[in-house]
Amino acid sequence: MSTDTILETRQLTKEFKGFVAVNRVDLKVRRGSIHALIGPNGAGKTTCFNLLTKFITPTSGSILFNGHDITREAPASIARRGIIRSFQISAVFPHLTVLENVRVALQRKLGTSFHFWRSERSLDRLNERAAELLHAVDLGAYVHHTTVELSYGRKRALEIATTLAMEPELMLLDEPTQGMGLEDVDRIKRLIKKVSAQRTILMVEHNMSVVSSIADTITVLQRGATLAEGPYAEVSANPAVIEAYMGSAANELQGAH
Amino acid sequence: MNVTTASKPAAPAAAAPAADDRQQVLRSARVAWTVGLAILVAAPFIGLYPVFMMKALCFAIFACAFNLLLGFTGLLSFGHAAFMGAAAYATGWLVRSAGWSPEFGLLAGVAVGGGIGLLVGLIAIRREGIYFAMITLAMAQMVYFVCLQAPFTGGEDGLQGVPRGRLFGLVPLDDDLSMYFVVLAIFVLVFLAIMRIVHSPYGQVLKAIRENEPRAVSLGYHVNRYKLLAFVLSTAIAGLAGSLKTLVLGFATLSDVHWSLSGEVVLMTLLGGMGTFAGPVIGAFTIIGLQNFLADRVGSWVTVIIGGIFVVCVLAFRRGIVGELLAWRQRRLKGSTTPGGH
Amino acid sequence: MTEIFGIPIQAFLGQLLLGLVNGSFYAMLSLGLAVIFGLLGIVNFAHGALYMIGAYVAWLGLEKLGMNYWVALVVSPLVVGALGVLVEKLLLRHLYRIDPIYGLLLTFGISLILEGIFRDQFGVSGQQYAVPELLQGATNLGFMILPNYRAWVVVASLVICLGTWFVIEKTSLGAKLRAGTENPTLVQAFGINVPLMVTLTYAGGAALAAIAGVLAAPVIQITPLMGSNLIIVVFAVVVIGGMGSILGSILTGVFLGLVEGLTKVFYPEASNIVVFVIMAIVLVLRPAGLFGKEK
Amino acid sequence: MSTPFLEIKGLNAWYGESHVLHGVDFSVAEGEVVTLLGRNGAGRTSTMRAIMGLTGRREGSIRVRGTETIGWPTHKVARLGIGYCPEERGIFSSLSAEENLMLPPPLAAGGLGVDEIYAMFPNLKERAGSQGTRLSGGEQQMLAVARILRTGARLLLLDEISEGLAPVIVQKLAEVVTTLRAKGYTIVMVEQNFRFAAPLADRFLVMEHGQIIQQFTQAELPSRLEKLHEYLGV
Amino acid sequence: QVSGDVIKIGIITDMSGLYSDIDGSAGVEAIRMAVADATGGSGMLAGKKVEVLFADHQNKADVAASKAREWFDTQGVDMLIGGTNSGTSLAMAKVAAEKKKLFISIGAATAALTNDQCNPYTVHWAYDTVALAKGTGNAVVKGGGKSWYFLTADYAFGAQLQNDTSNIVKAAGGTIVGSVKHPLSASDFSSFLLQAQSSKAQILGLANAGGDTINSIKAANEFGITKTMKLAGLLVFINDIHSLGLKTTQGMYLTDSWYWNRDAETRAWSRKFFEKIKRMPSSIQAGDYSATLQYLNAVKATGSDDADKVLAQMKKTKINDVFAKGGFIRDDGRMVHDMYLMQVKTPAESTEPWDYYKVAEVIKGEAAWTTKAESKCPLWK
Ligand SMILES: Nc1ncnc2c1ncn2[C@@H]1O[C@H](COP(=O)(O)OP(=O)(O)OP(=O)(O)O)[C@@H](O)[C@H]1O
Ligand SMILES: Nc1ncnc2c1ncn2[C@@H]1O[C@H](COP(=O)(O)OP(=O)(O)OP(=O)(O)O)[C@@H](O)[C@H]1O
Ligand SMILES: CC(C)C[C@H](N)C(=O)O
Ligand SMILES: [Mg+2]
Ligand SMILES: [Mg+2]
Repeated sequence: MSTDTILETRQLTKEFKGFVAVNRVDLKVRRGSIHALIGPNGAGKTTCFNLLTKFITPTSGSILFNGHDITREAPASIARRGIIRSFQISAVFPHLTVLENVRVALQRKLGTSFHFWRSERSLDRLNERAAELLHAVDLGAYVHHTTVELSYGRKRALEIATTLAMEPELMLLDEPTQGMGLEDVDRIKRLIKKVSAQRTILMVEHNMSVVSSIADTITVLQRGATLAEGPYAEVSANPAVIEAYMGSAANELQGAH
Repeated sequence: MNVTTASKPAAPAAAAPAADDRQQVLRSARVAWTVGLAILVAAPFIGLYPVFMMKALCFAIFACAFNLLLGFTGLLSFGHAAFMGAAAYATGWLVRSAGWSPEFGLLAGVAVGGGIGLLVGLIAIRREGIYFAMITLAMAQMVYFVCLQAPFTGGEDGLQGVPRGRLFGLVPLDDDLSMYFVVLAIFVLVFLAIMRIVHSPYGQVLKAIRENEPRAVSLGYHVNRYKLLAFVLSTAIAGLAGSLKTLVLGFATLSDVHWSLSGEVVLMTLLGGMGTFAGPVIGAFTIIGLQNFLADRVGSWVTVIIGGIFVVCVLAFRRGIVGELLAWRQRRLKGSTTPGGH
Repeated sequence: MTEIFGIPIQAFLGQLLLGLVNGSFYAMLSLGLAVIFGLLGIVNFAHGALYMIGAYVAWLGLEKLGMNYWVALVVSPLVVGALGVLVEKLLLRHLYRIDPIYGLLLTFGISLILEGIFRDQFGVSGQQYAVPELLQGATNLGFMILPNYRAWVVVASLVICLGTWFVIEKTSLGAKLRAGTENPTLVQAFGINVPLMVTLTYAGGAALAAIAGVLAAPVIQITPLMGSNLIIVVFAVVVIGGMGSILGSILTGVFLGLVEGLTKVFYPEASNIVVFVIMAIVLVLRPAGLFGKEK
Repeated sequence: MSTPFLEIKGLNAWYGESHVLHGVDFSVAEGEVVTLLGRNGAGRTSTMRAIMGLTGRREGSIRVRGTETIGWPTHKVARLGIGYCPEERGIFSSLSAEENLMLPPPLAAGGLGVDEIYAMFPNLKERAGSQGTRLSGGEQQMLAVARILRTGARLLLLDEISEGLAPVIVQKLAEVVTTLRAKGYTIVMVEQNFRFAAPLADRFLVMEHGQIIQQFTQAELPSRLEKLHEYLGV
Repeated sequence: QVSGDVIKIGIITDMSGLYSDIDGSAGVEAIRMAVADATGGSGMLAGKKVEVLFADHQNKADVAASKAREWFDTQGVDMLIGGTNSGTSLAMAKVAAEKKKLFISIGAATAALTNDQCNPYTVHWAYDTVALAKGTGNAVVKGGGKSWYFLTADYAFGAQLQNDTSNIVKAAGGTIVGSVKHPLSASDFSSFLLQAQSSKAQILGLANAGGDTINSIKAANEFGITKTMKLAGLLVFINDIHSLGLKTTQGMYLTDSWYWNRDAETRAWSRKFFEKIKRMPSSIQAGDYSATLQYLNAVKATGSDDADKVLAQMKKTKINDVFAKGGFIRDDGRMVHDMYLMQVKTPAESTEPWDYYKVAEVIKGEAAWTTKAESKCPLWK
């Protein structure tokens, strides 16, 4: 396989008691791209993410990351390979400070995470890098706040900072702009674009303004299966996609003219 | 009184204060610590019954160990008495029948507590929440029956007449006063050790796991290993508490492994304030003191009262004594400075 | 043949039968726990205490009011069910939105209170309850003399278990309960009073425990601690069976009773822990329990 | 005009911390069929859930036949005669198809009889004994709709009932809605499938970011198509 | 010289459990009766107040030992009475010896208190396992019960009683087929009894007491065990007979240290007791009375509550009271007096409530207890 492909799934399938949530999906994510996964509710997007990070086990099919078969690996090992996800609902450590949130992610590489006899001051040397990451997502002013106090959008930003701290090769973002006000959406959109340099991003997103402006490739899922794939312009013109997702309304309206 | 972290099930006890608040908190914490320690040192000289104080300190160690698990890791073990009790028996037998010296007896207790903890933990850690609680309870019951039936435990009579011996072959412990200071010293060491564990790189990860486990997994932490280590650390310290108690009181009996003790330690922690450092200590002293005080006065009503405290704590008072105090002070501090964010 | 593996066949069958009697109690109690857990998500630690009170109501009824066994079999579940309504409405109700661990702790506290009250009133030495006249005497089975009452216990509890199972699996009330465990909010959106259903479910579980208590009264010592001694084994039964599974709890209860009986034949010392050993093995092989569903 | 069947004012709703409805205002008259339009995530489902009291925190006013229901428990709201057919269908796997059908208790007289329902959806009769979630997606959808027709509810909240269904079934459902409309039911629909919704509704409401941004009637539809294109747009 | 200016007597016994009928609060009452009798009703002895403390040990050795320690350390208790339960008495004996205070065990059965675990501050008053074994064990073997199986309470007492009885049975030419242990206060005896039944022994020796004995006898009837084996209750108190009824128990042999309906003196005292408690006294409650009375007499005689002095005084005085005639305290701490082998009357023979026994044999002091040759107590060599 080409080194251009960072992540590939082959015939990836997940059944829940007879119900096929993800059906023989062949997904190829190109290194360095922003790849969006869209589709109607219940299409299997989150399930797909869960499969990729092994939060659930595939029924069949395989997942290849950088050419390695990771289908059987544990969630934490997958994370260690450089696939880091964010969650559809906010995933921060609410009662840690903003700085500590990022530091937890940085800390793993230090190799002292089982050292229960060491002072936590030994982690202070990570502060600088953590602060840097927080600045990058415009949270510089909130470093010492307890995370619960942040607004929703800022929590999502923090989540991205934490994810970045893992220096992921591949970032999985599940509806990063969900539940946000307009300006937050805009901030996150810019942020994603910014951090996409030197890494690959796979995201689930319903907000077409986000998808259309930053995604390089789009895969449309419908009832667990791939419906279409390609750049935005192409996909959005696909009648099947319009029918299943973008809304036949547009179709109808155009027809009516 | 001290630095806290919030507990998973309970509402947050405190948020991180701004820098100058933190100074103030540290200062008042230091004052509180000094006063607390002074009281403990003075206790036998101001008429507090040393045997009672020692017993309470042993339970305080036990509760601190338990809190390391519940308060700082978010795991409710409902079988912690098993580790304390098994260690109590081990130390009792080694010191009495095998002639070990007290310090090795204590070390053996730590090893037994931790060892059994490892075995139980390997099974229990596979499930979470109430399942974890029920599994630990059942595994502990197994330990109970082993202690009931094993040939060296003395069945219902327990192991009696365990001598205190001489510490390091030097300090004779038969005298209540010298024993008291040994117990106090061990208590202080354990307390500091727990503070260190909580404020270590490892403690940070634990905290993160407790706050949001799926997120911790996604950051690449094998959370079960961290939880298992916490479990083993906690059970090892619980073992130490049991061993020490055997030396203090001279016996190890089935009460030490009975599930009702597992329930009591939950109550101590809950009442004092889980996820705080001082909470379990205050909880342990309160409960042991209450039991002592009430036992002769109200008979079976002790159980009713203890049960009532449980109900009240769970319904209205989930932060516990220390947690409530901290929250109250937090509110006062908040009143004077503007909250950050937004 | 008079021996199996060197054990007299009489002892073997006798212990097996006694195991079946115990298993019947396990089944009835774990059934109540499963019903309550299924709908409320609460591990009802007070179940043992409710079982104990069930027995005491029968005993008190007999001593103070001359109420006979058959009446007790009806009255006691009603009384305990009413107590269940109180407990649910006054206490448990406040815990549904928070960590289920608090439900366990709260019911633990409740069981301490109930046990303490009964200890104060009746001591721990145990009360006797006479076997009802109709069921006195014993039947010689050849390999053992089986007291008629114990045979009745097995039959009655199986009928009750299967009856409960039938109500839950085959009736419209049961359909509401099952739907409620799956998706309470939607059921409520259909206009069904789910909070009331929850209260009644708890009361029903409590009543089941009380029936078990009345059934047990003539065969064991009625003591304030009779419930808490049993409840932990029942927890293990529930974990082995798979929490919340109705049929699982019934079958596992009976099965473990039999296993315990067998252990008493071959290795009596281990009979107290065999259930826990099985639990450990089951958990390693099937973390969700024998009949449990993976989450 | 008489009191509207449903009147919503300044409705705000949250899921945990995320604020999804930002002041929804609209009303529906008795016998009217209204369709909520909007993109994914615009808040249409949340509006329905908020009416039933199924979101987290709610603020504002929801009047059903003049009765204020905000703060009511869900089952009481339902008993005012509201049938809710959720987006995810909500078929219970531990119940058979027939048990699913019989589950909701009658709320008022005048519900469809089982025979009528089976006549309307012959498939369901055939599959009555099978486990609810073993039905095909389309059958599940029919079951979900049929289930609330039995209860005598006069206000139906139908969330994407045409979703994921084969055209024939969609057509069937359109017939059903038309029938119900003729019978004087009041219906609020959420539809992605405009082709399905367009001919059925008396009125259209367009939602975006948890607010109603546009309203127009069936008659105004042709003149609004351009605008709609932009809102729902691609 | 009286320490703390009060004479404090403490009793720690089972106040709520399966042995509480045999001793319990009625035992405390017996002690109060002794205080009243010794002080002529004034509660003052040689100008000092006599106080009685009591506590429930819940049959837990650790509770008993902790309470004893606390009482000696903080309450200045001068003499401790140990009630029922051998495990607790053994534990308290150790504490008392450490604190050099007098400990009188009344309700505990284990002969270990004055044998291998004897100490200079422990006196064992009413009965012990050796006396029970010699009484009942011998009688049963003589009656033809050669092969024995034991149902044994799983703690210090049961093991000791089984052991002592086994020795007697073997010495008399019988055999021991096996034994099964049950937990203290067991709730259901059926499976233990099935185990016993399959042993095919003639005699089922019940090495348990109180509620446990009552329940094992009942279950044995229920399961028809009594049809194939004879039961030998090795420690049966009158309260147990009272709750089982004469119908179930008639003809049974048992050994006890005292019986209320033995002579005029015992009857008179017992009626006084009955007034207060509405029950006839058990041998242990009579023992509580006797021990307290003798202790207070010794305190009066020496004018001191110092354990060594009082004990020396008690040892040199013959004990003559309602409990014992011509009794004396041996060097190992055993209070030597006569024991009685009794047979339970038939319902027809019983003339009044609580009239349950016929005395079959008086076992003289010399024959009843551990002999010097058998003893491993270093104090008695
Ligand atoms: N654990 C589960 N058991 C059974 N079915 C499941 C499970 N998880 C998801 N599903 C089903 O699988 C389908 C796909 O769900 P998924 O969450 O992947 O959808 P999605 O594409 O992320 O939708 P959305 O946009 O609403 O988030 C849905 O029909 C869902 O009900
Ligand atoms: N349970 C939930 N928790 C948190 N956020 C939610 C929840 N359900 C919905 N949301 C969010 O609320 C917003 C409105 O969702 P809603 O389901 O009402 O949209 P909709 O208009 O019905 O769109 P569609 O059904 O096409 O996705 C979306 O941003 C959605 O992600
Ligand atoms: C009074 C007795 C029932 C006490 C029992 N014999 C024991 O020593 O433990
Ligand atoms: Mg999703
Ligand atoms: Mg929707």
